[in-house]
Amino acid sequence: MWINPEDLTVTQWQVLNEAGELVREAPSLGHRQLLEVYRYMVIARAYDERAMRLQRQGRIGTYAPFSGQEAAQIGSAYALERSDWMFPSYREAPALWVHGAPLEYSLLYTMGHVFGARLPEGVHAFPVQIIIAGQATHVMGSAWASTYLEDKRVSLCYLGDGATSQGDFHESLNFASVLKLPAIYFIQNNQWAISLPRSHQTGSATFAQKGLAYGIPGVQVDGNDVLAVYQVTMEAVRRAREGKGPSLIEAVTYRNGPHTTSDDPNRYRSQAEVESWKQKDPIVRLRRYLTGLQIWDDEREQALWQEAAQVIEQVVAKAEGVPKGTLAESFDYVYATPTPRLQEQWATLERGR
Amino acid sequence: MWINPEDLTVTQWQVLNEAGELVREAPSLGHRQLLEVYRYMVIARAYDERAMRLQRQGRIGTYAPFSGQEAAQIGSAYALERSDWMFPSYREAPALWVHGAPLEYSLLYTMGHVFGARLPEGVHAFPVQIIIAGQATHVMGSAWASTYLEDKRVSLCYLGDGATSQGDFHESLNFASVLKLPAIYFIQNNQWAISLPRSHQTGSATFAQKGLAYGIPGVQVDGNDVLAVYQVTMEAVRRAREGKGPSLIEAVTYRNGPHTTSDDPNRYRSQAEVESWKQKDPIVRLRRYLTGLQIWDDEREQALWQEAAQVIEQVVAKAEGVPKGTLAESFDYVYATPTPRLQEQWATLERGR
Amino acid sequence: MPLMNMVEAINSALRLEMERDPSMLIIGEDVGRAGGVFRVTDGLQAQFGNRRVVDTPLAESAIVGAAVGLAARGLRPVAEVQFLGFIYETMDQMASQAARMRFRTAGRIHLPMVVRSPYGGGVRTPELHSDSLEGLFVHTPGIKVVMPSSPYDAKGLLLSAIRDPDPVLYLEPMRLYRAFKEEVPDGEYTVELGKAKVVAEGDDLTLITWGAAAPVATAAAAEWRDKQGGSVEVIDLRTVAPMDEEAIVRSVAKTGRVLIVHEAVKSGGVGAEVAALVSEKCMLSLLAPILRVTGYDTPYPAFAVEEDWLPNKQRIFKAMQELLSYR
Amino acid sequence: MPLMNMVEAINSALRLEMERDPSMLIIGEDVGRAGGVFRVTDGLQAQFGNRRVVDTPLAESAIVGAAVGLAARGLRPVAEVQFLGFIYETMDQMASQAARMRFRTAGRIHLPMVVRSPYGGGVRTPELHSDSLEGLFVHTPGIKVVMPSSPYDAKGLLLSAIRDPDPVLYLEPMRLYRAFKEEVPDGEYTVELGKAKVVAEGDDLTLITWGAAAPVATAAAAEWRDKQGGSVEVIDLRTVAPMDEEAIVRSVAKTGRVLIVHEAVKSGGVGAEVAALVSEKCMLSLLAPILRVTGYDTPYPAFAVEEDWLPNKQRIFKAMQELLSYR
Ligand SMILES: Cc1ncc(C[n+]2csc(CCOP(=O)(O)OP(=O)(O)O)c2C)c(N)n1
Ligand SMILES: Cc1ncc(C[n+]2csc(CCOP(=O)(O)OP(=O)(O)O)c2C)c(N)n1
Ligand SMILES: [Mg+2]
Ligand SMILES: [Mg+2]
Repeated sequence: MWINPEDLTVTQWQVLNEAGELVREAPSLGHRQLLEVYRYMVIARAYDERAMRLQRQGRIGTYAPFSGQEAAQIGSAYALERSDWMFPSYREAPALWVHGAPLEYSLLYTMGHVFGARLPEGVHAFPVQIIIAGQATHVMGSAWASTYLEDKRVSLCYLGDGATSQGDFHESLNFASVLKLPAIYFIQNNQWAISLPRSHQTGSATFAQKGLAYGIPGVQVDGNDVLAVYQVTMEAVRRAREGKGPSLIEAVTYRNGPHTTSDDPNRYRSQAEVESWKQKDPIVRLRRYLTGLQIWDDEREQALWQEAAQVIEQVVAKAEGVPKGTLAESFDYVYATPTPRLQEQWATLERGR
Repeated sequence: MWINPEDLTVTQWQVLNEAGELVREAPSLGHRQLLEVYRYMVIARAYDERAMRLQRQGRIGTYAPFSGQEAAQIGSAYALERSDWMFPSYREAPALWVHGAPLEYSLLYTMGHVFGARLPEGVHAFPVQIIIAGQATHVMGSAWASTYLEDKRVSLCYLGDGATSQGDFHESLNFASVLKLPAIYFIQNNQWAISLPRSHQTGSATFAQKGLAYGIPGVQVDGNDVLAVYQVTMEAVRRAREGKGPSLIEAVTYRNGPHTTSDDPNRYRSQAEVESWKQKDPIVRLRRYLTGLQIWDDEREQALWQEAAQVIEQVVAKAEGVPKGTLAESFDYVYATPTPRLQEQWATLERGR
Repeated sequence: MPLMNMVEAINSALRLEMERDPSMLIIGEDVGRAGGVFRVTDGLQAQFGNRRVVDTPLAESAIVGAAVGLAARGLRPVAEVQFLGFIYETMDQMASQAARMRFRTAGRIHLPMVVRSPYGGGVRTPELHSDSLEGLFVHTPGIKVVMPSSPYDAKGLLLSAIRDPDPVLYLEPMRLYRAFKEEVPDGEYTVELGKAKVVAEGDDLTLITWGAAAPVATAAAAEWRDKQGGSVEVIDLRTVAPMDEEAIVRSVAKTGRVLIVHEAVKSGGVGAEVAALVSEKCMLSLLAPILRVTGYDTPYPAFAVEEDWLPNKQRIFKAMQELLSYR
Repeated sequence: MPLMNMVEAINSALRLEMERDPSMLIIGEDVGRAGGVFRVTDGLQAQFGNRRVVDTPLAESAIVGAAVGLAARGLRPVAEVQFLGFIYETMDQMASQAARMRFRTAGRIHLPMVVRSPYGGGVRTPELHSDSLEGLFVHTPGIKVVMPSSPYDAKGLLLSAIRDPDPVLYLEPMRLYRAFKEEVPDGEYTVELGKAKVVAEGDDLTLITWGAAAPVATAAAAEWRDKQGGSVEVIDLRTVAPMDEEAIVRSVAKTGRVLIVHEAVKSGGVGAEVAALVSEKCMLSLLAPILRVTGYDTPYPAFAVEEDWLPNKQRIFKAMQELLSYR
């Protein structure tokens, strides 16, 4: 008579194994696209490493590295059209970049710039979300707008494993299911929420099965397998565009680095664990696949990393060239028209009190 | 690869069918207990009817009737020990009564008494909760206290179908599962949350299956079958006492009356629906069973309703006899010791400003 | 001009704007089929369909969060929170999200959204149905807070609120929903946000009030004038954020005596901000202490004693007496 | 006596009380294994085990709701909300539940619980990590709000807060965590809640401040005295709810000039309540307008410009100048 959670079995979806071999049919991505995806992944990794250095040099503020999660982010973002809407958390520089936001925007944010969360016109994305799962309700509202406007756009949000514990996650999935909205909830289960391991974050065996609570299809995918991630996201996108409602994707991956530059992961996890995940590195895996396809070799690899270094150099230069903005300017963005009190405060600010 | 919610089948647990016949083995309740349960149900029904009249006479304020839900409430409350903790919403007068709170306390609450939510010493229950699902986190905290104190007590909360949409519901079940707490989440799915039908409250086929999101066993039970409700609650209680963690129970039932005395259900539901549920009335069902057991007959039935009328008369008299309290008195209950500002305000209150 | 009570006036504003602006939609608990627990949205789903008037599941944070997403995409959601006591559930979406989106994105995303909510006491409700919580939002830059006290203002302010490019919290005093009718134009008109109304002119004392407390305070002032002959200027703020400082300063410069009347608890309420403003800007005019007649510093009490808790004529008289006799 | 910074002082208070009272437990995100994101709870899980120092899932409302349930059952939970910006998530549990339980049940259930949270600016954090939101709770009867500004007070106030029979919000200024050390007794002692501290005595002006802003304001006052020779009385409220009205009134009666310095946004902040109090109770003593130097009425800005937003010496000097030259 009881529904026993232990009776449920969930199998993880994989396309490429750790050796970079196909375990089932690959999604229909041409070579040009595969190489594009790989380029995104490598440059993202280079950006992440550079950002960590910039932080140590005091040139940016607290930084949340994403190394290890490139396949999850880039594979999913690659499945979207530029006209679709994206709702990131604070760790999604690569996804935002694939979706059209130049990388320097992510850098500006970590510099604490007044304009650090203003994405360029035409990029259909919300800015960095600091409140865990705050974006989960926004993606639902945006998907609702698409239903209302009948514009066939899809809205996708990124959430961490920790974010699934928040009330907003629950409320949003429930709404999206009842209203059959074109929303995709993409969970990067990177095993940790700061110091809390996944096993203490929830009592359910997977995050994918949480969809059952809402009547939403869920899937657990190998998040370090960019082909698998792309494939399941494409299916979720198709379902959304066809008006069939929301989907929940759990991408099983790993955060290689600290939670942020303020964090010391040695306090809560073992080096052995970190090493074991290095075997599953998403970039290595795709490289092996490309090599197997004979469209990649060491020479191209070297050239790409060189290109990456140059690209990042430019990104840093651009970001550091942007005037940081002034407090007085920000007074213009509290309301469309500053209130009399703001105007008065602006004047005292200029006068030094 | 996708976990498809449509593949899940949930069957409702029943012991007594609508004709009052056993469809499976009855839980071990002796005749004395069966009669006691029946008495609770009848007096509760009489109370509810009387309260509706009192409201129309202006003798109490807004009232939330529970007729139709007696089996769900009394069957579950009967499974608890008095030392267990109960966390009601605003519709659980019968459950609170079974758990030891004299009925007049519920009446006092609806009278807007200053002391209307002060249950007597020794009754292990929280007062009426107005915030939907607010009690869900309290039951978890209380269950946590029992684990901490190793006191083997169980904490049970009542929630409506609507309450399952709230973030607090989700956060609490997740905590309870991770911490393996002796908490029971008892959902009375009475088909409506004011004007919102169950079909628009969630996209999942049942509330019971929501447990899968947390790794918590869930069950859907015929909520108008007091034996079935008692049985599944006893199992949940046993599991909790044995340290095996939380349970989720969905009791499928119906609110016969309006949401509250301020509500007009004709705006949103059909008379035909109301009539169809009358066929499933929990009191009629148990009466049929008792009659079949030959421990009940028309004479006893009549006598019981007469007793009920007397009991309720006393309840009303008692409640109406309690001085309503003064605002000045309530100043004593903001903090253990009134702050200087409260003392000053108390003085002005006495002086008339 | 037709006579309308406040419920009718609000309903009229919603209807007119739904007709005018296809990007507007109404979302919330029981707003559709049932027409709202106070019938404020009565008939709107029948007229505009359940695509534009949507009964949502029971979750306030998601309602406001959805409005953020809808508004960011160019729609104009008008969301209802069934009673203001439940706004606590939405504080993160209101204060961290809605209020800050324009600021966060330096103007790239703005949110033309309204959250409506009934509030205030005197109608014998259960706990948490009567609280006045405007103070929380006056301390939240990025949100405007509108609190009408009459049918005419209610309609004109709501139309302004819906058309405003920024998030507006629009608070409806339950006690005034059907308390009285007044002439309200059938068609559309707006009352500007951020502008107070001088309800009565006077020279001896400035009474500053808003929302649910305004009729009580206004009646007290009128009776006082009739009985005592003194002349009390009554200012109904109508919008508490932004506040019409000019109107306040102008009046206090004239009268030198200030009484603030509101329903929320005293400590840290909007009355404190009014007093702080006056004590900063009107020092030379002040002839007496600034007094507040407000709810006491307790949670809103059980309804058996709520009338003792609410500001009333007697308390207002005492305070006026004290102010006017102050030398 | 050992020298401790504020982190050490708070850690010491938690440790001593855990040793003394077996009914106390610490719950929150990352408080155990990691010892808190600021290491405030460092070493406590190692000493007391994971039954008494518990890393919870990531959900603030449930953390505070759990504390309500735990406290109602006779335990003494000390919950952490990782940054005060996330307290919005808990507003219903804080304001509708924790704050009202004693009142709701007319004394039958009371909640000896503490919610600790780091807050305040100046440490280059991302958005929503620097906000000062004490104002929301000063408007919430049933909650006490404690805001230490020194290691000594931090320890003594925390011990009082944990032993208090009612819910206490205990706010820790991040910028002061390691800013300086002072002598702090190793053992236990308490600092009474609701009592301000006169940090410096003076006759010309009363500067009222608390929490993160207190050291800035105190230093400014000291420098002013050294340079200008005037004598400024500095009052550190330490507890903003309940507020030490007597200390404020006593000082203003002496000086007649009031400057309030806090970090929260200006409108509707606790400074407004202080000003309202003074303008009600000290009318005859006041020689000048009441001024506030606070955060501006914008959301807390991006950290590149936060130093311009925060109250600083320059702004405090200007205000003191204005007050002292006012005739
Ligand atoms: C509402 C809220 N609570 C707490 C935090 C502090 N915090 C920032 S990140 C984080 C862990 C998030 O874990 P997860 O969702 O798994 O995402 P990840 O960092 O692993 O990408 C916490 C607790 C926050 N930002 N917002
Ligand atoms: C947080 C919150 N939101 C809204 C309400 C208003 N409200 C009271 S009861 C109710 C419906 C509850 O439905 P359900 O949970 O199914 O319980 P039932 O009334 O059917 O027993 C609503 C919306 C409330 N009390 N609290
Ligand atoms: Mg994570
Ligand atoms: Mg229901």
